[in-house]
Amino acid sequence: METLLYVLFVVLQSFVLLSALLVFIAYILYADRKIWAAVQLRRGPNVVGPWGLLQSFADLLKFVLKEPVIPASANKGIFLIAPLMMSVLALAAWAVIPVAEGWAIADINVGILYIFAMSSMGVYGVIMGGWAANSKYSFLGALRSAAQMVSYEVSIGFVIITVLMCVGSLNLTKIVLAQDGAWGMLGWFWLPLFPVFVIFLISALAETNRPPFDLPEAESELVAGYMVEYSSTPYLLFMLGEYVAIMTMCALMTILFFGGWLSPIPFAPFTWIPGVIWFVLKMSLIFFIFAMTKAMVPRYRYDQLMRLGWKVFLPMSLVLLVVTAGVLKLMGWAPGVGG
Amino acid sequence: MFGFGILSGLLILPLVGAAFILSLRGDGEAVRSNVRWAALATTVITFLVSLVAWARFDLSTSEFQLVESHSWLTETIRFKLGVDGFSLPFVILTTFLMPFCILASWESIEHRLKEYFVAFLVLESMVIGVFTALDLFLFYVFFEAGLIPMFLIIGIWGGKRRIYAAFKFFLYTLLGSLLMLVAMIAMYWDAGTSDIVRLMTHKFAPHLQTWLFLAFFASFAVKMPMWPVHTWLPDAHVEAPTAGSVILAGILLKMGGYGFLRFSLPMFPDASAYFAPLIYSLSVIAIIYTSLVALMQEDMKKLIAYSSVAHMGFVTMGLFTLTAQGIQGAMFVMISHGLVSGALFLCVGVIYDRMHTRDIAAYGGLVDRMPMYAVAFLVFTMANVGLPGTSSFVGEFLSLAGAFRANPWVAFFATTGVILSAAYALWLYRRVVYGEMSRPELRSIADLNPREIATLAPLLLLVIYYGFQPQPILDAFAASTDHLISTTQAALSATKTVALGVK
Amino acid sequence: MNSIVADYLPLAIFLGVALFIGAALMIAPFLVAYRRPDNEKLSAYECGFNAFDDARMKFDVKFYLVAILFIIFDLEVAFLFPWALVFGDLGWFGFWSMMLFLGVLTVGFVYEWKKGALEWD
Amino acid sequence: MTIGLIHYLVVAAILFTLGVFGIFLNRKNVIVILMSIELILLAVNINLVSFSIFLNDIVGQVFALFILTVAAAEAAIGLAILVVFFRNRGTIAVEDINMMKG
Amino acid sequence: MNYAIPVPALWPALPEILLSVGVLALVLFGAVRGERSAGTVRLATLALLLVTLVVVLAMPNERVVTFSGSFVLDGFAKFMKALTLIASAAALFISGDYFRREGIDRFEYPLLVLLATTGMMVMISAGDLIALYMGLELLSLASYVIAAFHRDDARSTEAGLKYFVLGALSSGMLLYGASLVYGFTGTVQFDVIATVLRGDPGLGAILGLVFVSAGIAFKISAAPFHMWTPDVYEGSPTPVTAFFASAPKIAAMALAVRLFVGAFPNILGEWRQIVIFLAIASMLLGSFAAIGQRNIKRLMAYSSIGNVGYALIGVAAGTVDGIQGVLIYMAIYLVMTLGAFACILGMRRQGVNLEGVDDLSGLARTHPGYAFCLAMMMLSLAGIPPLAGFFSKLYVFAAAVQAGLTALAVIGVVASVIGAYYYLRIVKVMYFDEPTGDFEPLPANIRAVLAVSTAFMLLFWLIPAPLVGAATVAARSLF
Repeated sequence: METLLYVLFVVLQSFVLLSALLVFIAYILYADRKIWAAVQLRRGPNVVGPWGLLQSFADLLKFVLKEPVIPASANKGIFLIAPLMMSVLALAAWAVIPVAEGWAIADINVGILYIFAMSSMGVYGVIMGGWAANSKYSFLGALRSAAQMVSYEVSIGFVIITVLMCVGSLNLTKIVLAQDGAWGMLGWFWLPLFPVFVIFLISALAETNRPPFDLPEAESELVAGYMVEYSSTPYLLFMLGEYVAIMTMCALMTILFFGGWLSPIPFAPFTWIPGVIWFVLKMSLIFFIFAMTKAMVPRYRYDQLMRLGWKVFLPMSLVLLVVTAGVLKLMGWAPGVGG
Repeated sequence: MFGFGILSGLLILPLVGAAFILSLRGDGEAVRSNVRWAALATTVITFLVSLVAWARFDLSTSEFQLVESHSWLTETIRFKLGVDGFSLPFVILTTFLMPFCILASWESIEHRLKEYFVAFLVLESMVIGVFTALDLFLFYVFFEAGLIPMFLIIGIWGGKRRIYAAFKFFLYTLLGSLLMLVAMIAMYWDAGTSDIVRLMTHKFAPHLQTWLFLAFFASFAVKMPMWPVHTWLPDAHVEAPTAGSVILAGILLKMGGYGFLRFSLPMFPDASAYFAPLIYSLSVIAIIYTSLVALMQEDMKKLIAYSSVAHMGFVTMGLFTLTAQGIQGAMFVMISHGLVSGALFLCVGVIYDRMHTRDIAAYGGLVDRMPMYAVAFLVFTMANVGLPGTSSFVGEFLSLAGAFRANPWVAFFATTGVILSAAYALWLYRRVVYGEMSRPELRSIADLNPREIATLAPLLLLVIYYGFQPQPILDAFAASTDHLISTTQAALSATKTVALGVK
Repeated sequence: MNSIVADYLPLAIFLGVALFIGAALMIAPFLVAYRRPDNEKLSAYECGFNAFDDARMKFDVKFYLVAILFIIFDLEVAFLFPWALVFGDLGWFGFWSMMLFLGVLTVGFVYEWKKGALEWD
Repeated sequence: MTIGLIHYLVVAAILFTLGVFGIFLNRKNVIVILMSIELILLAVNINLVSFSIFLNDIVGQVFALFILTVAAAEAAIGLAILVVFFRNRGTIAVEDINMMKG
Repeated sequence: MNYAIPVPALWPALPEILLSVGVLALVLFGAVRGERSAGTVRLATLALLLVTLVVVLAMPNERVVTFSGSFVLDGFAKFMKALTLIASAAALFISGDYFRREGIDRFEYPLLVLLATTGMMVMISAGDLIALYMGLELLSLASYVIAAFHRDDARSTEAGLKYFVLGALSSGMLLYGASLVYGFTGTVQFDVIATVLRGDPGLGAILGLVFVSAGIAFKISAAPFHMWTPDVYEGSPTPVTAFFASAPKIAAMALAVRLFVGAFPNILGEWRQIVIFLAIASMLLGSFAAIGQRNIKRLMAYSSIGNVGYALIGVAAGTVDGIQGVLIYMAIYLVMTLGAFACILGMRRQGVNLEGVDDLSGLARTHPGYAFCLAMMMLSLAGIPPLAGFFSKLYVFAAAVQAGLTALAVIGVVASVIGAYYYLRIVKVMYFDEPTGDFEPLPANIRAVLAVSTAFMLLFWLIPAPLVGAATVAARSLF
């Protein structure tokens, strides 16, 4: 009985978190389009609801009502599982993200490993979708996307390791708490590990197929990449998966480099503001960078993209890892578990 | 400096000659001549050295002499050489026959001369090794190593079915001797030594003896060869070149008999006594059956080969009588057979070189054109029959006498074999030397040339000499024979006593 | 309920809820949307042409190379995770062991670079 | 019912058997063989980790980590060889791996 | 909890360290210099192998354990490592011409051999299951690649693929067995396993032993786990086959000895049955299956299967003498195999490498010396005295008889007679048949290897003491 209640409670929690996340994403989408429009001196969505605020919900409705087309030559089962997998895995990562102290569905002690795993698995959805559609555009798009995602994942891995060395735990809450200190935002890892942070930021763009690294779905080359054969909610699920992944990356950056829910200025009036607000603010800020990049930076060529990943970021992150380790060791700054 | 004695010298000398021949370059007539002379010189020198060894040998004792021992595989498995009364005659026989083999091959071998003589010299070294080795494993090494040159001799310079014959020869012998190897290993672990001298005094448990005896028997019976594992021999003989046949019949077959004398009898006396009836039966079958088979042969070499098998039957029979006469007779048969069968093959070789056929039917009336040859062939045929006045008579008589003491029936059947041998040998002689000179090619056939005379004459003289004067040979192994008989009988009675005591 | 299950049960539940939402979205149009498939609609998109050739064709081996490289480096990360976790408590031996490991990987990386495994043109 | 060591071992044994049978009974595609091999290694890892927990001894997990790495390297090399093979023969069907016989 | 580990003694692993550092340096060198560096890298690799050999020989004979028990240096390891290094160096030494003429002379080959050698060294010195596995895989992975080294040749790639699939399967079996052994003894360390298994071993550990044995049988290509061997030997480029037939065999045999004698001495009765079965199956299969072979590389594959069977007789004995026999066997086998493969590499006519037994016909006429060397190798493989091959068999048979396994020795004897048939067939083809064509003159390196190995075959019986003595010391160090 007690267990059942507990389960119900967790289900409720999950629903709340997921709904909040989805609503947040709806407005992130809106913001994305608005920012883009603003940079190009357009108005962006402005019809549905006041200032177009309900645009995303209208889109959702439209997706649901559209005809779901499954190409005749497609491998139907995999064709449908792929988007589902993509979105569910992206959402699953959020189970361990602490939006405020103790505000995580499951505060497991290998949290960052779990996120790393879940975000890596996104590539399966891409490959499956691209392959199952049995279309050249989607197949090539899937290959490109997969290659791109795994290339940058390596650097992301190194970056995470670098941060971990400074923390000594895989638990996301502990990572955040490790940045807590008298210096406030100056004590967060973005400052001492600034180069690492930059690598992570750019890699995150590539990892989530965001512009300027949106090669796999570049309309001028591949129409829409691996999603070309998708329509209706299967397409929506892919898009959703992408945006959730972007949010995950933002959240991860917030946790790893920006002190999670911690207040940037560690004294009275600011510490009264609930952690979740800080968290959302920080995420939004990072997303703003993403959106501005999309609006302003021209798209990379594919070979440049791979070169950047393998020949610049990988060696750089490796060197930074070694340097960080050396400095920590020499200075004796490395945290001990129980020394 | 390293304590190498005369026996090592005997081993090494042919190898040195072989190395020298190998170092000769080119293929011209001069080189070929050099190769021949070098081979002949080597074998003659080896023979002379072996005579030195004989001179140094003390006939009055059964001890091993000229012993040398060097560390080899382990401290217990040593490189030990030595000779006693049983082995020395074989060493001399080997070194003595070798020059004749070389002479017999003088012109009949036309291609790959160098390899041929190298193979022969290596073979000589290995055979000497077999007869002088005083360590089980060393013995085995030499025993087997001889297979390689013999395999090549049959296979390269043999007749039409040479490949079949070479393989048969090799694999038969190998199977038998590998079983012996396992037995040797068992002996080594049982006695803690592989020194033949010490093994002779080691008492193996009767149960173990049985198995060891059978394993050794497997090897020596094939080598002898005894019926029914003799079938490789006619093939090998027929296909081998003349000199190969001489070596095979004259020396290699004796390894089996020597093996029985050296290992089976002294080391497994109980098993020897136990298996003696079996050996008798096989020997008698061999003598009678193969004689009958010999009668049917159309091929001269095959006939002589079967007659060898029959003669070896006398040897095994004589050995396992475990009497002084029997063993002496067997030894004598072996040595005499070495001379006689070698000579017979040489005789066949003489006409084969001229006519290139061994078919009995292809000849006839040779006495008109080849009187000297007819005389020589006659003497050797008589010797093969075992006529008094030839060396074979002494041996066969002694072994029959021994057999008579052990088991009169055996002696009776073996005697029938003597009569049969007279039949086939004389019939062969009649068909080849007398009768119509049916074929025109025979009219121009030439008599023995000087080289052939030089080859056959010494053999002829020895065969007759030892027929009248067997004592020098008998003396050589008299002491060893007495020693063997006494120790064997002692061991046998000891076993009996134990058996009675237990009961 | 032991602690591992206690830690991970919420995770499973969360996954279930996410799956539910995803599946609901997925199924919705099949229930409510207009559907009238025809041949043109169901054929693979190829800029207006009829599709020729199978879409599951040979592709550049480069993609495959990237996958292999990824495996290697990602596994390196798998070793780095536990190392980074106890980094503070490791002595210099532990430190240098990992540096050696990274060094070996770097050699491999240089080899790949020089062999042109990282070129895309 | 509590889940004990034996359950893990049984699961691992089943996986292992599946893997072995996958290799020997599969007559179609080499990739399936590669997957079967991974299945075997997975079974081993399950064994090692459950033993490690059961024995309260960390070595099993260390071993498992090593196996993971090597398995990946193995898969990479296997696929590389497969690619080269495909380039030469144009097929990866199991029954076409038959140039040498006897 | 403090994870600070004291630095283990590194010097016992100096040979391995040397090799690893060498590999890394040469990889960099080769990568920077490009394809032109193949010759230089081969020379450097050879030099490195020889230097390592010297280092190995300079190591003490006493048992030294380091890396928390994972690494064992003793007389046995020393002996086997020396053999392995010699084998790798020789296999590499004779490879150059072949690769150059086939146009696949890339610098990766020597490096992969070097890597495989490092793996073998680790295997030989393994003190626990993890080190064993790591060494084995390092060897295997490098081997898979070099089997398929001729990447434009369908046979070579097929060989690589087969080797990979069955090799991976065998690793899997070995690991599964290892996991069971770990689970039921609670340790991966050999000496501790031996102590734990002193009493009643229990079904789990026995099951583990069975799987481990199957895995090892695969690696040493003992029947009935030999299926990959003929195809891999035939398909791989010939120098690679030479390598496969020599060095990894030795290392795998060392591994078998380490495991059986090092970790399971107290359940000898259990594993002896397995080993006897493997030995008999291998000897008979090696003898019978080789008879019909027309491809000499394939024939050598069956020959190697048979030879493994003989070596396993020594393992089955499980005594000092048995292990000594195995060591001597492997050493002599190594020389014979390398000699034979040097001959096979020399079979080249009009720019094409030949592999048919019939291509050798009449070799004794055209190349007497060459034919003589090959004949000596074949007769030695057949176990005819006074060639070295006889003594290798003598020692294992002796050990078997001593351990009461006379029947096994007799079966071995029978098998070796059957085996002699097909070895003799090669001699026959060379000496008795008429020549069908001429080979190109032998390159100097092949001549050198041939001369050395033939001299070894011929002279071993006169001076056996160095090898036998070393093997005795090595075998004693295990007990």
